[in-house]
Amino acid sequence: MNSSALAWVVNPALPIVLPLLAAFLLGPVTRVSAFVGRLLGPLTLAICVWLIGELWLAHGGEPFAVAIGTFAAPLGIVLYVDRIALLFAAAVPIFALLFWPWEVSGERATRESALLLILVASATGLALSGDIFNIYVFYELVAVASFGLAASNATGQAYVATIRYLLQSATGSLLALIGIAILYLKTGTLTLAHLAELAPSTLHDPLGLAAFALLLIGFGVKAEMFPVNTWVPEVYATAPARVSALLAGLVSKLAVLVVVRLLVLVFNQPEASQLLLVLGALGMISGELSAWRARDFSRMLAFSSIGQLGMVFIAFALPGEIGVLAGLAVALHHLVLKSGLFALAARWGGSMEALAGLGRRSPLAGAIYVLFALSMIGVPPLPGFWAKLVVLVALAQQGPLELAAMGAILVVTAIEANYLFRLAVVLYRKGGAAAVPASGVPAPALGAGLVAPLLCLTLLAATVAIVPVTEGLRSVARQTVDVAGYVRTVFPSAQPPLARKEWP
Amino acid sequence: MTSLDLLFLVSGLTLVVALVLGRQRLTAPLLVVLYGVQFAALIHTGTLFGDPVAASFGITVLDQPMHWRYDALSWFFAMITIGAGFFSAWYAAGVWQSAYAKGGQSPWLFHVALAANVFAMLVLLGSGDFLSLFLGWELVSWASFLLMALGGPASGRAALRYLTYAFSGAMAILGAMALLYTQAGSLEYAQVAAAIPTLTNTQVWVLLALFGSGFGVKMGLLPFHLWQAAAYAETPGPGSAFFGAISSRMGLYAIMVVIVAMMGVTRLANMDVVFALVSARDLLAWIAALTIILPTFTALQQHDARYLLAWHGIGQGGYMLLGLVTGSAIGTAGGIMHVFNHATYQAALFMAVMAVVHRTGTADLNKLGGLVARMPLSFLVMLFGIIGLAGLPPMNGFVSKWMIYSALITDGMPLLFVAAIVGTLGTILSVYKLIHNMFLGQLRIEHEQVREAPLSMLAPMLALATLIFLSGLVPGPVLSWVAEVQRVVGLPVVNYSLGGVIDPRGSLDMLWLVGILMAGFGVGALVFFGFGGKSRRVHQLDNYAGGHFLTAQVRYQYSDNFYAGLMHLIGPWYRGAFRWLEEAISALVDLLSYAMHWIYRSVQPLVFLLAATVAMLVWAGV
Amino acid sequence: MRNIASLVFSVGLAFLLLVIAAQLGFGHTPMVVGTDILAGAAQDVGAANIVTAIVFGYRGFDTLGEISILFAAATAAGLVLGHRRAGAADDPRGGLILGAGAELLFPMLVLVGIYIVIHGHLTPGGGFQGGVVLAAAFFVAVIAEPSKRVNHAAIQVIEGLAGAAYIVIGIWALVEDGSFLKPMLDHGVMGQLLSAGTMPLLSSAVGIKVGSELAGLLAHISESEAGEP
Amino acid sequence: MIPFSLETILYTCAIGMVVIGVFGLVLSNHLLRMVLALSVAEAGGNLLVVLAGYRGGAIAPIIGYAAPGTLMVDPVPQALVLTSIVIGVGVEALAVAILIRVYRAYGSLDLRLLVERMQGDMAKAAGIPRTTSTHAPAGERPLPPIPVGARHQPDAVGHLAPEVQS
Repeated sequence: MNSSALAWVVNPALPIVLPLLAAFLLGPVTRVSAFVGRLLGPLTLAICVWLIGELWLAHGGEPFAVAIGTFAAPLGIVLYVDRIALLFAAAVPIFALLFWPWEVSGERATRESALLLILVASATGLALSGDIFNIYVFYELVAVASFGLAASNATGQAYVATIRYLLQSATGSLLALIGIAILYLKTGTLTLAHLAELAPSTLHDPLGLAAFALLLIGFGVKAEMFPVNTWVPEVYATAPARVSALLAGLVSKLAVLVVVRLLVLVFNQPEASQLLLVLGALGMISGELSAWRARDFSRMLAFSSIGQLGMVFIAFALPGEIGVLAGLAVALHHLVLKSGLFALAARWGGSMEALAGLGRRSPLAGAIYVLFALSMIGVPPLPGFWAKLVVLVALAQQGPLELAAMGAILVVTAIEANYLFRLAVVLYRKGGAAAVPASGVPAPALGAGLVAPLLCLTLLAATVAIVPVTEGLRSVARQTVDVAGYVRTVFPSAQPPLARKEWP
Repeated sequence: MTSLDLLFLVSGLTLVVALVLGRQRLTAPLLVVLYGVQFAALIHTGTLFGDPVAASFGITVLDQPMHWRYDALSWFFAMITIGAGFFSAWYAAGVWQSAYAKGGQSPWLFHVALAANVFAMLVLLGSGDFLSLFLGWELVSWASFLLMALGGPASGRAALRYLTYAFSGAMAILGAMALLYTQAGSLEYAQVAAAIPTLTNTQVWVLLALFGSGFGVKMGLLPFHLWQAAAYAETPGPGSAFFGAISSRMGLYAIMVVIVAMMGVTRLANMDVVFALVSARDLLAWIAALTIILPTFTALQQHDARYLLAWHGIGQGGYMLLGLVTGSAIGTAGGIMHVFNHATYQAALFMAVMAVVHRTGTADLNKLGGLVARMPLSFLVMLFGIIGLAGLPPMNGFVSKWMIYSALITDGMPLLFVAAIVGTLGTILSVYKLIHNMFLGQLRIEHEQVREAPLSMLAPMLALATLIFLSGLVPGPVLSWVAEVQRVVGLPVVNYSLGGVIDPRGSLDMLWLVGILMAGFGVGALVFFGFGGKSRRVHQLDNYAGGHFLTAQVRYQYSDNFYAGLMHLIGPWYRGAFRWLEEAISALVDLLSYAMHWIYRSVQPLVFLLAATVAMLVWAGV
Repeated sequence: MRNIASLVFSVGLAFLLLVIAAQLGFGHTPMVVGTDILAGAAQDVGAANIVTAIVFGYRGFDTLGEISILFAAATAAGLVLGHRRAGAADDPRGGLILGAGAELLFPMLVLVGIYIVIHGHLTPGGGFQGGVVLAAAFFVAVIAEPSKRVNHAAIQVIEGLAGAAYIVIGIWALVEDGSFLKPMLDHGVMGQLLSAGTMPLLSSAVGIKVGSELAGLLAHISESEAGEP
Repeated sequence: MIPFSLETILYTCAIGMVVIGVFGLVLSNHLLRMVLALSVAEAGGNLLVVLAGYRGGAIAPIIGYAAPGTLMVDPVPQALVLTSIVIGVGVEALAVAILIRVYRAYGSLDLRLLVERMQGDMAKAAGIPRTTSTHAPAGERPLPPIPVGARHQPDAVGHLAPEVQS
């Protein structure tokens, strides 16, 4: 921003509150003018994208912190803006725009749009917030918005799936809250930077690990972490595909980002990483093996999403820059891929057998599926291969547990290849029945036909530009693991932020 | 721009032409020409006798460089690859592709897949480090998958099976690469080669197991061979010939680069199998020997000509590996030379079978017979081919097999020699079954009107047959290439002459041998015709059997249950060899997947949440 | 099987949580942040009630998230429950006592609610607590007379505008002073009703929003058609 | 060992509420009871958070009710718990709203039946033949009928299984 009159625009709070404002005003505005009401949401999201771009440009990717309401860091809430946060924060409105509910109309449209806007706001908040309780609040906000969206198909099975999801999520959140209470009791602060500073002296003990375990269970629900991910196949199979795409692609990644922030900043201990590694490996194995059994497309995607998230956890469990780099690569790859596949699923409901010959009838969709599948299992030179290679090489350099995880990745990838290409062979089989739209699957959205090709192009672009992409990710990773830099950014003065005073 | 860039460019151009113009009828001959240009570009690189050539492009991802270069080894395999592509495209270009299109299939896809295969293999053969090796490996796998999956449902199933095997193998390779990286700190060939001597035996064993199974899958080594026969046989037309000629040799190429060149046969010979008296080299040799015997005798059982040949393709791969692991000059030369020889006769054989399929519509050996009267030239091609396949003089297969036998005996491996001979015995029996059931015996009444294969298909077949004979008669040129390959890989170099090999323990000169053979035939002919031998052509029904005159309904020449007695004798010993392994693995995956799925179907998942919480808190040690 | 497992795990969880609690040094909270806030809240915010100072001042961003959660829950409930069919059966009326009591209680509850909302910065209470009391006023009326309809359109507009007001106050601070949700206006004299700057405004916005949202949410649930005959 | 005191009792009660709630969540098959159990557990969790800010002998953090300098409890957990109570209210209200729809769709809140019916409906929507029958599970009583009102849902009409009226 050049003009100083508009300098206030460069504020990380705006991409969070503007969608909220739009959500609040959506109802009143729609009553005044339905047309403006329909445009309000997408317009806000576009503005958010622009704002996040401005945030990046204003500081050139260097981290900075903004205290809400000028209450300095440990007292108030601080928003922390660095590359990884901006990366995920930018993904939020973009993917929400891609999966905007254009096809819904009437009162439902107002409500679904409002929920989606709230989802955007809270997911952006998850990426930017630097305060553990604030993160918890935004996490709950994500949860409530996703409950509403998950149930929006208005079928009995969607309601049952949603209520089960809700119970699991709420129980997890309760445990996370207890974890936060433990953290607060041990350190007396909620700011991540402050926690990071105090952690070596107060949190590197069994109680700290217990707090981490409880937080992991809580935030693991959205991140599809084993074993709190049993809601995944039910919800993804019963929710509209665009909602599944957002939950599997976007929301899970932001929950992962929270876990990573906690792991890097606060619980930077080998035991915590080990826990993540084991849970990730279990999730990966269970997800991919279950996907092998799945007989319809959306549940196959749901299970494979669990498996991929397991690999994301394994990657992030690796210490240091290489771990974050590997995790980022896998996570972003999965974000693009799973969103694209669910965009295909919007048209490909029904059992896999019913899809016979579809690839011959719509060659573009078939080709996109094959490309996604190739990248998912990691065939060079597609980006999925590089992501997987980084993970494998990093794993091989660690101990026996990591070697076992490496072996597990290799084995389940072979299984993954089998089930993905079993479907590919069915898709290109000759003389399938005419396309029968399965009952219970709503008509695809107007824009849905564009989403998958668009994401496919993204994938190809990343393939071509693999060198700058990996270098960029590496710089992001380097910045992410810089704990001292994080603390310094939030507390610019060299002194510890709060001298412990005596009780008044 | 280096000459290697040019080769890649031409190969890529072939692929693009196939993609863009492939729907035009006249593109097929153009493609044949382009394969010829590729061949010229390959010659132009001059890497066989000259210095290696590097590609001018390369890419560095995450500090890992990827680059490509050609040396004599690459040249040798690339030459066979382009040749196989050339002959297959030639075979497909005329009548075959019209018939293929009439069957509702797309020749365009076929040509694209073929060009993609050639391109991918050329890329693989140019790999200059493990990353580019893996890239090429995957490209080859997926290009093969594309070509395999073109046929009907049967080929789809076979291709999927291939894919599962190939991808599992690729994962083993990837794992080995990751492990190697931790030790060598790099994926460059030079650094890895320098690091391997410092590794412990256990580490080398792990690498050997992972790389060996990964590459072995592609080569169809036991016990990873089950996919290959169906996948190659179900591939449409000349695709089978192409695959049979070269595809699985990519595994051999990788074995030569990684196991033979980097680990070294000597190192393998010094690594003992725990609690056994054999070394890693012996283990490989016996795997190779079993790969010769079991698939060959499985081929004997086949009733489909395509499957019979495809099973032989697996078995012949065993000879190549067996030759390589002898480590001696003659043995390794035999193994490498067999790659070339096998490519020529296997392609010719598949083409002959496909010509019969083209004319009669079936490859079922029980439904054919007597076609020699209708398709004499195809018969001749097949005759040349089976003589080569069986390893009999004067065809080229004899030369390479002789060298392998000779090395086995002189290097003191008599049991392996016996195994190889048993395999050859099975080969002879089964190729006799092949040619007898297709071309000899009684012509079936429905094939009375069959004509000779069209010229467009016959021409490449005859060209290949000529090649088979010539390279058998004068093996010197091929041996000169083989010697260069040996030099590059770091093996002892064979001493060759124009007509064969020179070795103090027993030389071979095919010129003499063929001369004597021909002289023998001449004497025989002289005796037969000189002493008034006469022959008369009669109709096949102008005959009698068992005291009865024949009618068209009576079969006097049986194809069904050929070798039934032998099968009865040996069948139970190897039927379904290693199929149990595949079934056990898939049953295990099924079981595990059922167990995992149960978690996601449970009524009350919160139990898991609670249990996980308790477990994690206990683990935290509060 | 599941019962036994549940029991075992629950007992285990109880034991583990007790062990954790025993190790935490109860009653000796570190109060790193709390001490500073206790010491500085009067100057920073100017509110006598320090909890409210935190809720609307120091952690005002949390509060924004919180009202959004209620909004999201109300919206989602509206989405799930949809519209009432015309002529669907109502729940039975409340009895005489409930009816009379409701009429008596309604104005009192509204009054108490408003009091709690606007005195949030001085006494225990605030926007949430008062908002809940306000919602309760409407809900008592609905229980007593289920055929009464809450005007959902009006509620939607009110809650939307109240929520927007909270954000607009925050953005106003951002535009004026460069920091979102910075306390604006003069702090005034601590202890007076019109003190603590924008805090009473925020509190009122939250009170109205919470009241209308909870009323709407409960109305949605109670209006959902009565069960099967 | 934990000394027996007011604090101990409070802590034990809070933890007891959490555990009882979680136990109820896990043990129960009835969705409404699960939601109630959840609210018990959340109340326990909130109590834990409030207790985190406790100091012996301190007063509520409101200035002007005691002499300056009087010990006050930590105000931050109180503010946090306010937030988390509201979150709990929102989630539970939404849960009840969904429960109403669940009951209208399937006529039951028994989790075992619901899960079976849900999986059956999912399979049917996907066009996959059921492996097990829901209609008459061997040795069990048949499923309860769908309530009358559920058959005419305007927005659920296309999705409800027509033949589950048994």
